Amino acid sequence: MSVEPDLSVALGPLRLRNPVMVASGTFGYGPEYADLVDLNRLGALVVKGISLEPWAGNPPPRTVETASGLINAIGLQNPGVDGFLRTYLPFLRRFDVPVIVNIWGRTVEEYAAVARRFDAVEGIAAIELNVSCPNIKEGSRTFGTNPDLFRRTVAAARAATRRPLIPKLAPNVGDIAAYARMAEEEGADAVSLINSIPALAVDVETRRPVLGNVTGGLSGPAIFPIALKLVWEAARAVRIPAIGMGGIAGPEQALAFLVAGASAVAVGTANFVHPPTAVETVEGLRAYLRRHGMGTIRELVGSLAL
Amino acid sequence: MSVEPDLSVALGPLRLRNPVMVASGTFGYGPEYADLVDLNRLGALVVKGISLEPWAGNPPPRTVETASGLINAIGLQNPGVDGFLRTYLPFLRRFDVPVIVNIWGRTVEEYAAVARRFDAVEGIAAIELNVSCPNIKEGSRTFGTNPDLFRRTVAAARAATRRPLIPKLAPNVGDIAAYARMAEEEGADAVSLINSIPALAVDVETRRPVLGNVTGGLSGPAIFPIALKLVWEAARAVRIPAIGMGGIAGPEQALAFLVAGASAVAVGTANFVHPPTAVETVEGLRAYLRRHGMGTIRELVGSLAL
Amino acid sequence: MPQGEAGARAPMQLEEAVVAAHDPFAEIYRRLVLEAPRIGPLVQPGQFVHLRLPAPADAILRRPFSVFKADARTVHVLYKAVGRGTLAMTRLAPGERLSVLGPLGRGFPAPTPGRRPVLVAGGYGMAALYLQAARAPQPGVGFVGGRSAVDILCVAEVEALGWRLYPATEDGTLGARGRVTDVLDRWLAEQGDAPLEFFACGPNAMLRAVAERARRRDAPAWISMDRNMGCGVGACLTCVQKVRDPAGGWTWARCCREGPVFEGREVVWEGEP
Amino acid sequence: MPQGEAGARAPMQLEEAVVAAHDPFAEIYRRLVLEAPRIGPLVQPGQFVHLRLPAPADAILRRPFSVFKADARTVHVLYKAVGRGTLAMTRLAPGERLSVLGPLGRGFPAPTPGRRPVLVAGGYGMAALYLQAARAPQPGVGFVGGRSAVDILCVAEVEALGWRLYPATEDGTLGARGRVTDVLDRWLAEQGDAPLEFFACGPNAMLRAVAERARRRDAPAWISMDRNMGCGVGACLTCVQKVRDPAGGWTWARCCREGPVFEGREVVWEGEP
Ligand SMILES: Cc1cc2nc3c(=O)[nH]c(=O)nc-3n(C[C@H](O)[C@H](O)[C@H](O)COP(=O)(O)OP(=O)(O)OC[C@H]3O[C@@H](n4cnc5c(N)ncnc54)[C@H](O)[C@@H]3O)c2cc1C
Ligand SMILES: Cc1cc2nc3c(=O)[nH]c(=O)nc-3n(C[C@H](O)[C@H](O)[C@H](O)COP(=O)(O)OP(=O)(O)OC[C@H]3O[C@@H](n4cnc5c(N)ncnc54)[C@H](O)[C@@H]3O)c2cc1C
Ligand SMILES: Cc1cc2nc3c(=O)[nH]c(=O)nc-3n(C[C@H](O)[C@H](O)[C@H](O)COP(=O)(O)O)c2cc1C
Ligand SMILES: Cc1cc2nc3c(=O)[nH]c(=O)nc-3n(C[C@H](O)[C@H](O)[C@H](O)COP(=O)(O)O)c2cc1C
Ligand code: FES
Ligand code: FES
Repeated sequence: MSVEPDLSVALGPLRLRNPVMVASGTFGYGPEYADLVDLNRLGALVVKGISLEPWAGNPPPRTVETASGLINAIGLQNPGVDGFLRTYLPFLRRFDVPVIVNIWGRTVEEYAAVARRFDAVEGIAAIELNVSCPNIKEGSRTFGTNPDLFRRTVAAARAATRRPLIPKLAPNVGDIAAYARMAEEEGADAVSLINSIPALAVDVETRRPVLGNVTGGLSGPAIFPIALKLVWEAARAVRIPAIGMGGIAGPEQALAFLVAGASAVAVGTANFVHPPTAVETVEGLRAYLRRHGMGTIRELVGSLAL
Repeated sequence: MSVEPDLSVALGPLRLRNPVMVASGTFGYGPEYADLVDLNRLGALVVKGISLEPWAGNPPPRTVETASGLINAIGLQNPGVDGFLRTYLPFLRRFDVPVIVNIWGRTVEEYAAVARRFDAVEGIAAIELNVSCPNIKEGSRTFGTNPDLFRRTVAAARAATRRPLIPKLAPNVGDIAAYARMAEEEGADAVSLINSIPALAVDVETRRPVLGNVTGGLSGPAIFPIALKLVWEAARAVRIPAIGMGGIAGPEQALAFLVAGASAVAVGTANFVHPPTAVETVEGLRAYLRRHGMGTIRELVGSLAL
Repeated sequence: MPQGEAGARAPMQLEEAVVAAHDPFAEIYRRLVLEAPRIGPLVQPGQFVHLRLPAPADAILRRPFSVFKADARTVHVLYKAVGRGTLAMTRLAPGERLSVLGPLGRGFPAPTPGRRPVLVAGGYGMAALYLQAARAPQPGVGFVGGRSAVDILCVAEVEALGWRLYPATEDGTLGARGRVTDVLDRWLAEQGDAPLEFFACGPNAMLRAVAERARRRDAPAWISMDRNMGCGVGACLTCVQKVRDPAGGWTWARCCREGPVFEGREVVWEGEP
Repeated sequence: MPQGEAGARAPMQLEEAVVAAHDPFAEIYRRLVLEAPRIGPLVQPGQFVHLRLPAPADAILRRPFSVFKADARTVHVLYKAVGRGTLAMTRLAPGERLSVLGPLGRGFPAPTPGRRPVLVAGGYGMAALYLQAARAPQPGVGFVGGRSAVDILCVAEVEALGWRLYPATEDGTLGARGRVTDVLDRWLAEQGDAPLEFFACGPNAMLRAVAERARRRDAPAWISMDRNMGCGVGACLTCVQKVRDPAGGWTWARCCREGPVFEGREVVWEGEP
């Protein structure tokens, strides 16, 4: 008789019952998919990026499809910390799933301020620092691609909260390992990557950008091989755990991220296409462990044989 | 009666009869596709990367398919300058098509040495500096992502040849405009971009990398939206022309690159799928100009209305 | 900013439906009948389903379609092939399986007692309105516009319900020549201040015109705003539309969740403050 | 390093072929008959065609298949569905169009007069060898191996040409039980030093075994090396195989251009210097 494989993983002080989370901005704030997905079966739920004040985001069109991909320029529309706490947190508290808030600001101080607000809130499992959204102007773009600003942002957020802190790295850098190391040095508990990759779509008939914001971020199956390379590099560079994402469509990509060194993974765009992707991925991981006679998912993490 | 639209473009001192080239490494050295494609109808033919000495490249497997993409880790296998001059150039001279040699080295000096060798050769229209191939170890990787090394490489090649010089930019940098400007400052005649994007594929059953070289470069339709964004940024940053590539599958993507600011484009992976893609793209551009009543393709270049 | 979650509605379902029938419908439309016994019984008029089409690589998202008819076992959609996804859709054969997400969105409210329902449709709009007509307790009148006779859908079906229909085509091939709002205006001029209630689906300009007529008569206008969609369930914030907020400013509403049906006065139209 | 361009061969063609027939062939194989009048007449035994399949997003490249039969108007391939592309391939219906690139590669040379041809096939290998048998001036013998009877192809076809065939299956469901090389060895032992010439297509280990037998007898062995392919025409350098170079070292040969057929002694096998 075989024992049930152990799918639980640790992200620093945070323990997940399984390594499959849903990625920020692709699962709303919880209620959107609750009819279809048993939230309690997710490793964690990362909510859409939240700022200090409500934020209107970008004018439509906000998304456009590409070959095996999706470009989005939502522009971080969100109800602000108070709106989230009032409208969504009570709903989320009804579930037994770690809720990770994804936060952003327009200045280092704003990042710290949002982190501080959430530090005090019951029911928040961790804080993911979105320093890498390609859709924010006003300087924000550089938080994730400027080493100095990146370091200061992580440090300021670290000083503002004792909750597990997870900087989300930008993919469009020459040396991802350096950013992972900076995050570790500044006291992050884990890093997550990748955010969507800066991209552009043009309507050649009108010769205008397709998106209201001109540029956006590419996600979906198209970016998976790029994400896998970056996660592999980042995970090898640090001792803190990495959360891998980008183009997961099922167990196969999730397994690849884990083998390449991620301790957990997040399903993004695939939620839109097939909402049960994350829970089906959990079952796929379980089946894989059984088939390979592995007792725990942690045997898999970073097991890539070179 | 409508006049035939003028498709010719200038890349610095180099004049092309149309803006559609074939990209380095995806069209061999000329003979491979000559049965199927009238080479005289190409804007230019860029040959596979050439080094001073013959080079064996990477162990197989060398390519793997991904969602709408292809990862390659050929490792720049090539017959060296002499091998190229002996085996392929005589064949290419029989055609009336600008031949652009794509060159690489393992040191700044090697880059300069290859450029110098080609400076003396009749029948070479321009030199493309491959500082960005993701498949070369031995430090070469950093030529395209380290500002200082990049600048020195371009400067050394510039000093070694009077032929039109086209540095090919790496996509995996935080600020592509900065690299385009460095190229311009060091006397490049044009820039080309993008090379394939660093990527990884893992076989989850064996937990081994799929490719002999572990990592490779992603090309094909998957990367088009990323390439378009980078070309747009680079072209706006400099006065020298930009050559756009990455995921072109026909006129639509070529038009988008031109509208976003590229003066010419190159078809890569699509050659493998449908060898006439480049010449069909030329016809598609011609039809577009007619349909839009434009006299010259140059009206289109950089015409994106924001 | 996203509004709070709207009130109770039937939970959405994800169902592997089987193509029961797929045939031409009128000239340029096709009718796809899906065996979807979990979704069918829950559908309210004006709601939509989000279909995962056997699409090519450059169309990874689902595609939204109004529910034309629904019953205990089936969901029908009427559609026109306009692009990558809908072209692939035309090749679906009976017996094939298709993932259907639905019913989605907030549809039309039941017609207000004492008000005469007035449907206004353009393009596939009639596909979204048919169920509203079929389930209305009182019959009403309908105005259907299109460029040509082939664009006019479901006239016979709606007339069979006892409704009076006024088609209008730009080329005069069916009904009056001209825009549907011209015909509507002539008809409205004859109604005095009879209490009406509008239900509309079609191009934006038409919806705005209907909303304006309704506002002038102080009548409700329920208009279905179709926007390009991503998730279809409110998660991605692709399909946003500006609507008035209680404080006098505006806020974003998600057409897939707070909509697609809005009351005309809620909508902040292009160019309005 | 790429070798220089090989000698003259028929120019390759890009042809929009029409599916003329598509049916099961033996148990797990299918036969696809393509109306391809430009490519058909040019095919030499052992050459292949590169097909653009109606594949999903994760299989953008063409897929290579040996030509089983070819005549003035058609090209036949025998294939087994093993993955994304070949699965999509099974849904091709007669009348559908398909882009075909071919004929590609260097096939088998004409059998040497005075030598008895010996075919050795594993899996779809027989599909690559049939044409060689059919066009050989002298009949020969063939050895066909597989795991089970269903893996053994074309026995009747090749016997109909007057050839003697020896099947071998690992489970003994057809012919001798065991590996094809065991049967071959027993037969070879009976041949003394009769002049033979080997033509083989199948798994790598089998090809190597055949090449070794041939070398011991100082006979030529023409083996078809199937490698994953990109372009199929020599441009991408995906399909490389180590071969001996005149200077005593090794060089890369492209299986799609210098191959897929190599003489056994040219090949540098895994682990060899
Ligand atoms: C709530 C809702 C209900 C709908 N009901 C129906 C229906 O009952 N019958 C029907 O035929 N169609 C309906 N549509 C429209 C249908 O969803 C689109 O025609 C379909 O998504 C096009 O997909 P495609 O891949 O064929 O086109 P694409 O290749 O994606 O696009 C083709 C062209 O259509 C445009 N387009 C795509 N989606 C939309 C959209 N939602 N609205 C306007 N333009 C669009 C694109 O911008 C492009 O110009 C509805 C849309 C919504 C949002
Ligand atoms: C010169 C040549 C001739 C061939 N002739 C025939 C033939 O006559 N009949 C036939 O059925 N097949 C033939 N093949 C093999 C055929 O090309 C592959 O089966 C096909 O490419 C698989 O495509 P897929 O998308 O279905 O599989 P994929 O999803 O791409 O792969 C499925 C599995 O097959 C493996 N695979 C893919 N291509 C090859 C290959 N070329 N060799 C070995 N393994 C591979 C993959 O690594 C993977 O494990 C030939 C291959 C070559 C190179
Ligand atoms: C519509 C959309 C909205 C997103 N919003 C956010 C966000 O608010 N904060 C954030 O950190 N990432 C955001 N992302 C990025 C995703 O969390 C994820 O990093 C990315 O999409 C890659 O994963 P995928 O390919 O699986 O989608 C968003 C992505 C999409 C598609
Ligand atoms: C198989 C292969 C080999 C390549 N070899 C080279 C090379 O030798 N030198 C170079 O500069 N780029 C090389 N490239 C990159 C292409 O020239 C091009 O920049 C890239 O593939 C993006 O274009 P695409 O998406 O149209 O293929 C190669 C690409 C492929 C797919
Ligand atoms: S389509 Fe995603 S929020 Fe409406
Ligand atoms: S498959 Fe491209 S060189 Fe052989």
